[in-house]
Amino acid sequence: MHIPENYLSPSTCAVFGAAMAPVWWLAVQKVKQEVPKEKMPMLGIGAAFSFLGMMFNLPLPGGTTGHAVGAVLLAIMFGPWSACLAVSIALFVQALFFGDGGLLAFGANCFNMAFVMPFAGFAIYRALKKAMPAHELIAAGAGAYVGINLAALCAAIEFGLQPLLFTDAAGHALYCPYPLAISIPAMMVGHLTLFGLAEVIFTTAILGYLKKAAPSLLADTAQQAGAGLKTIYGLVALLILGTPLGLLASGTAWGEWDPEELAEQDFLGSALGYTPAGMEDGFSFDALFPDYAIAGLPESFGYILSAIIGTALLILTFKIFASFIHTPTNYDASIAKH
Amino acid sequence: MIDFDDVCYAYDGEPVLRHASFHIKKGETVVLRGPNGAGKSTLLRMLNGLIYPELGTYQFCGTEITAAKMREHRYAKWFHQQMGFVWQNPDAQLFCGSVAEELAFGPEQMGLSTAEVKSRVEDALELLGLAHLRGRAPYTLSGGEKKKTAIASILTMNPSIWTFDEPLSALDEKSQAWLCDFLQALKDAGKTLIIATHDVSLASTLADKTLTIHADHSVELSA
Amino acid sequence: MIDFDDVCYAYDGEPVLRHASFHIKKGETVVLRGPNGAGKSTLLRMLNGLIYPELGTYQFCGTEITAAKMREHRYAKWFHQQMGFVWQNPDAQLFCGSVAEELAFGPEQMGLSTAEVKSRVEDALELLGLAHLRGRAPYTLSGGEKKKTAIASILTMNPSIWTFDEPLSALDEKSQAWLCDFLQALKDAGKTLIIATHDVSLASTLADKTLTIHADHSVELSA
Amino acid sequence: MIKLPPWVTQEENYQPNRDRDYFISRSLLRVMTVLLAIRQQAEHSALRHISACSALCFLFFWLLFCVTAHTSAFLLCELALTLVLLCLLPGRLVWPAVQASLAAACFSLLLILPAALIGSGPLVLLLPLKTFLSVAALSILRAILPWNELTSALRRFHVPQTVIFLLDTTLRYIILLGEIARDMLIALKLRSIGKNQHKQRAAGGVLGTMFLRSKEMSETMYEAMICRGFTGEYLPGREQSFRPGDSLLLLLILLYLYLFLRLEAIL
Ligand SMILES: Nc1ncnc2c1ncn2[C@@H]1O[C@H](COP(=O)(O)OP(=O)(O)OP(=O)(O)O)[C@@H](O)[C@H]1O
Ligand SMILES: Nc1ncnc2c1ncn2[C@@H]1O[C@H](COP(=O)(O)OP(=O)(O)OP(=O)(O)O)[C@@H](O)[C@H]1O
Ligand SMILES: [Mg+2]
Ligand SMILES: [Mg+2]
Repeated sequence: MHIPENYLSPSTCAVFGAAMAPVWWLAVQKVKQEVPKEKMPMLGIGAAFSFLGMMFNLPLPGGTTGHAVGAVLLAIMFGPWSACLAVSIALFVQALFFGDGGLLAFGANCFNMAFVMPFAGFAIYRALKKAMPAHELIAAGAGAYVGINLAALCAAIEFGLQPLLFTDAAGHALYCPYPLAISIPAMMVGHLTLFGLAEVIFTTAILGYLKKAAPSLLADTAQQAGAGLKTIYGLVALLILGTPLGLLASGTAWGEWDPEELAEQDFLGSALGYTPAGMEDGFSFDALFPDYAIAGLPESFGYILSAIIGTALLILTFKIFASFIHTPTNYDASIAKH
Repeated sequence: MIDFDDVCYAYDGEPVLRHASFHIKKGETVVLRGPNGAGKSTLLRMLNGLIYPELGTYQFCGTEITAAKMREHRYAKWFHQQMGFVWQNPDAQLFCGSVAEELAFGPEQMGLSTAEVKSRVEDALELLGLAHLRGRAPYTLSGGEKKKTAIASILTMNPSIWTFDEPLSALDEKSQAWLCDFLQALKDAGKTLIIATHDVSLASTLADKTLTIHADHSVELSA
Repeated sequence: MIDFDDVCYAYDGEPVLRHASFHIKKGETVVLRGPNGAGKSTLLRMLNGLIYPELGTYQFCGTEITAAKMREHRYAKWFHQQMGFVWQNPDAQLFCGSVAEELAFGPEQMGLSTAEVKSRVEDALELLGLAHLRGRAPYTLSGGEKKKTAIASILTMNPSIWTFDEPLSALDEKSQAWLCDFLQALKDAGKTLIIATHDVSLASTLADKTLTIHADHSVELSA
Repeated sequence: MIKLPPWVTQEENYQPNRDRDYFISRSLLRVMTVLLAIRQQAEHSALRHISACSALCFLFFWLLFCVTAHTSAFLLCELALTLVLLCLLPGRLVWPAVQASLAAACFSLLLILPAALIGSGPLVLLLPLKTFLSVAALSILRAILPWNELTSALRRFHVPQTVIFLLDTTLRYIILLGEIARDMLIALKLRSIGKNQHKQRAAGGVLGTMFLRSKEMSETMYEAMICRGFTGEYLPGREQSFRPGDSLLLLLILLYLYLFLRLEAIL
C-alpha cells in the first residue's frame, strides 16, 4: 500500500503533506501530554512492530503482494494520536532508508496508513467494545479489518484520480495511469481478502499475547511500563528473525512497480506500452538500502539486518524524544530518606 | 521587595525547595538556617537570579525573575548591581590580577568617573584594612584576607541587598568579630541582608527574621 | 612521639614557622590555634611529611623526617599509615570513583587481604552512616557527607595519630555535635589527636594541651 | 563600631548601558564547562554483567574491524549492533551519545566532500560511516564504564604505571578545571554589571586564576593520595572475575569475526 515516488503528481503530494502537517503537530502535542515519559520507548517498540509487520509480504495469486500495517493495534495500545505518530515515523524510516514508499508521497502514505487507518479502526473498536465488552479481541479484529480496508481504499482513490487530473497532449497519463475503475477493484480485492485477514490476525494475535504476557502494558498506568519489557523485546526479536518469510512473496504489490515494470502491466486490457512522462523524469531519491537489500549480503540476511536497523532506529527515535520531555517533579510526595 | 510565592525547585527530579512562600521587606535582616543539604545555597543562588523556580514565582521589586527576564541585558545588569553575593569560598569569587583591580571591577563597569572609582576603592581598602595589600594578587592572600577582599569587591558596587553564604566559616575569632560588626553596620545603613549560616550566635544577635529550611526542604519564615 | 626541635619554615623567604620547639606524647589531644595565616595548615602539612623543616628537626618516634627518608617507600608507607590527615576542604581529599573505593584505597595500599579490606570498609560505612551512599561518586555528595566520607577514608587505615584541619567548618549543628562525639571516642580509644580549629568550645572540651601559633609565627605549647 | 563611607549609606541610582560581553561569559568559559561532561558518568549497573577488561578487549577488536573493513555490508552489520546497544542505554544517555557520533560523522563527511566530488573511489565514502561507528562505540563505552573502572582495567593489561597515573590525574584535573571554570563563570556574571573596558584583562585574570587554583587543588589531591599510602605505584588492582555477560561479548566478537572474514572475502 506504499505509494512509490512519482505515482502521484507533486501537487497531490503537496496537498496531502499540507493536510498532514497540522495532524502531526497535534499528535506531538497530544503525545507529549498524554503519554508518560516512561512509556515513550514502548511507543517506539510499537512503531517497530508496525515496521516489521509491513516487512511480512504476503503473495496473492496473480503476482501481487501486500502486508499488514498494525496501525489499529497501536491505536488500541497507545491511543490513536500516538499510533498516528508511531506509524508516521515507521513510514518515514522506510521511505528514507529502505526506499519503501516515496519521499514525496510520504504525506499521502501517512494520510492513508497513519491517519485514516488508526482513527477509523479505533472508532470501530471502541464502538464495538462498548456494545460487547466481553469480546474485546473481536472488536479489535473488526477495527483492524475496517481500518486497513479504508486505508487501501484511500490509496486506490489517490491512484485513480491521477489519470483523470493529469494527462499530456497525447492523452497519456503523466503519473499513475489507472483510473478509479481499475485501481479500486485491484487494490480492494487483495485487502478485502488476504491482507485484511493478515491484519486481523496480526492485531488479535499480538493483542491476545500481550494481554496474557504483559497486561500492565495495556493498562493506562505508567508505573509498570517496564514490567513486560522482556517479553516485548523477545517478541520483537522473534518477528525480526521471521522477516525473511516476507521474501517468499516474489511479486510486487499492486501500484508499487518500478517505472520499467509498469510499462508491461496489462490492467487496461493490453500492456500499457509506455512509461508515464511524469514518472520517467520525476524526483528520484536513492535510499540507503533499497528494497531492504544490502549489497553483498544474502537476501534473507540483508532482510534481517534491515529489520534490526529499522527497529532500533524507531526505538531510538522515541527514546530520544522522551529524553527531551520534562517530567514535573513531585513536590508533595513525603520524603522517606529523612 | 523580595516575594516568593509557592516556589519549588529540584535538581534532576530531586526536590530541594518545596512550596517556599515568604516576603522579605527592604531593610530587613534575614538569617537562613537549616541542616546540611537542606537547600540554603540553592535558595541564595535563586535569589541572585542564577537559577529559576520550577513552579511558583519569585518577584523582585514587583518584577518576576525568569530566565527570559534575565536574558534582557540591561535588566540583568541592574539586578546584579542591586544584589550582592558573597560566596562561602572566596577563592571562586576573585578573578582579577590585584586586590585594587578586584575592587575597581564593579564601579568601573557601572561607568562611574575615574575619580569616583578611585575614591570608592580607597574607602573600601581603608575600611577593611586591606590598604597594604592593594598590589597583591588575590590568589596569594590568606583565607581571611581573601574573604575581606571578596566583601570589599561587593562593597564598591554598593548593592542594596547583600546575600552571604556561610560568612563566618574559616575565619579566626578576630575576623569573625570584625565581620559581625561589619554586618551590623550594613544593617544600620539600611541594607537588606540575607545570611545563610550555621552559627547560632550570629543568628541571635543580628536577625530580624529567621528563614528555616527543614530537612524535608519545606521553608518557613519566622520573626 | 612527635618532637619538634627549633623548626623554621618559610614560603619563598616569607617565614611561616619560627623556632617551633615542642613535644607531643602518645594519646594526647592537642588543639592548634592561631589567627588566619599564622601557619596552622602549614604545620599540619609538615607533621604529615608533605613539607620538611628548613631549619631544625622534626622527629617522629625517634626517626628524623626528611625528604630523603620519605623517599624510602617502605618507611613512607608505614609513616602515612601511622598518621591520618583530614583536610579542611574534603573536595581535595576525595579522588576515587565511589565512596566504597575511597574507603578501600588506604587499606589496599597497605596490602591487607581482600576480606580484611572489605570488613574494614563495611564497618566504617556502618559507623558513619554512609552505607546507603557506597556506590555514589564522592563529588555528588553534600558537604556534610563529603566530610564524613573523608573521615571514614582515614578511619579504615586506622592511624594512631589523627590530624584535622578545621574539622567543624561548614557542618550543621547536628553534624558538629556528632563529630565532637566522634573525636571524643577516638580520644578515648587512645589515639593522638591534633586539631587545628577556630572553634573555642571544641578547644575547651577536648584539649589536653593547646598549641598556639601567634601572628608573628612563633609557636607555643601550653597545657 | 565600624563607620561606613557616606556613599555606602546611600541608595545606588544606577542605569546600565548596553555592552556586549559575550566574549568571556559565552565563549571562553562555556567551553571550559563542557569539560564537566566527563564527570557525568554512568551508574555501575551495566558493569554487573560485563567486566571492564572484556569490554575493552571487545572495543579493541570492534574498532580494528571497523577501521580495516572495506565493504559497506560489514559496516552495516556493525551499525545494526551499535543501534541495538544505543537502544539499551538509559534514556538520558542516548541523546548525548547519538549527538556526538552524528557530529563526528558530519564532520568527516565535510572533510571527504572534495574527495567525493572528484570521485576517488567508494572507499572514501565509507569514512563517515566508520567515524560514526567508532565514535558511537566509544560513547557507549563511556556511558557504561566509569573512568576509574577503565583505568583499573588498564592496569590488568600491564600498561605502565606512569601512563595510568598520568591518565588518572589528567581526568581528575579536567574535572577540577571544569568545576572551577563554572564557579568563575558565575562570579564573573554576577559582577558584570555594566560596560567592561578591559575585557582582555578580565579574561587573562580569569584564566590565570583558574590555572593557579586547579594546579593547587590537583597538588592537594596528590598530597592526599600520598597521605593514604600512595607511593606512585598502584597495587595490582582487584581481581575482576569472569562475569556472565562476558561470554555474550565473546560470542558477539566471534560472530563479527566470521562476518568480517566472509564479507571482506578473506575466506
Ligand atoms: N549542581 C547540583 N546538582 C545536583 N544536586 C545538587 C547540586 N547542587 C546541590 N545539589 C543537591 O541539592 C541539595 C541542597 O544543596 P545546597 O548546597 O543548597 O545545600 P545547603 O543547605 O547549602 O547545605 P550546606 O549547609 O552543606 O551548605 C543537596 O542535597 C545537594 O546534594
Ligand atoms: N603554597 C604556598 N605558597 C606561598 N605561601 C603560602 C602557601 N601556603 C600558605 N602560604 C602562606 O603561608 C601563611 C600561613 O598559611 P596557612 O595556610 O598555614 O595559615 P593557617 O594558619 O592555616 O590560616 P587559616 O586559619 O586561614 O587556615 C599564609 O600567610 C599564607 O599566605
Ligand atoms: Mg551551602
Ligand atoms: Mg588553614
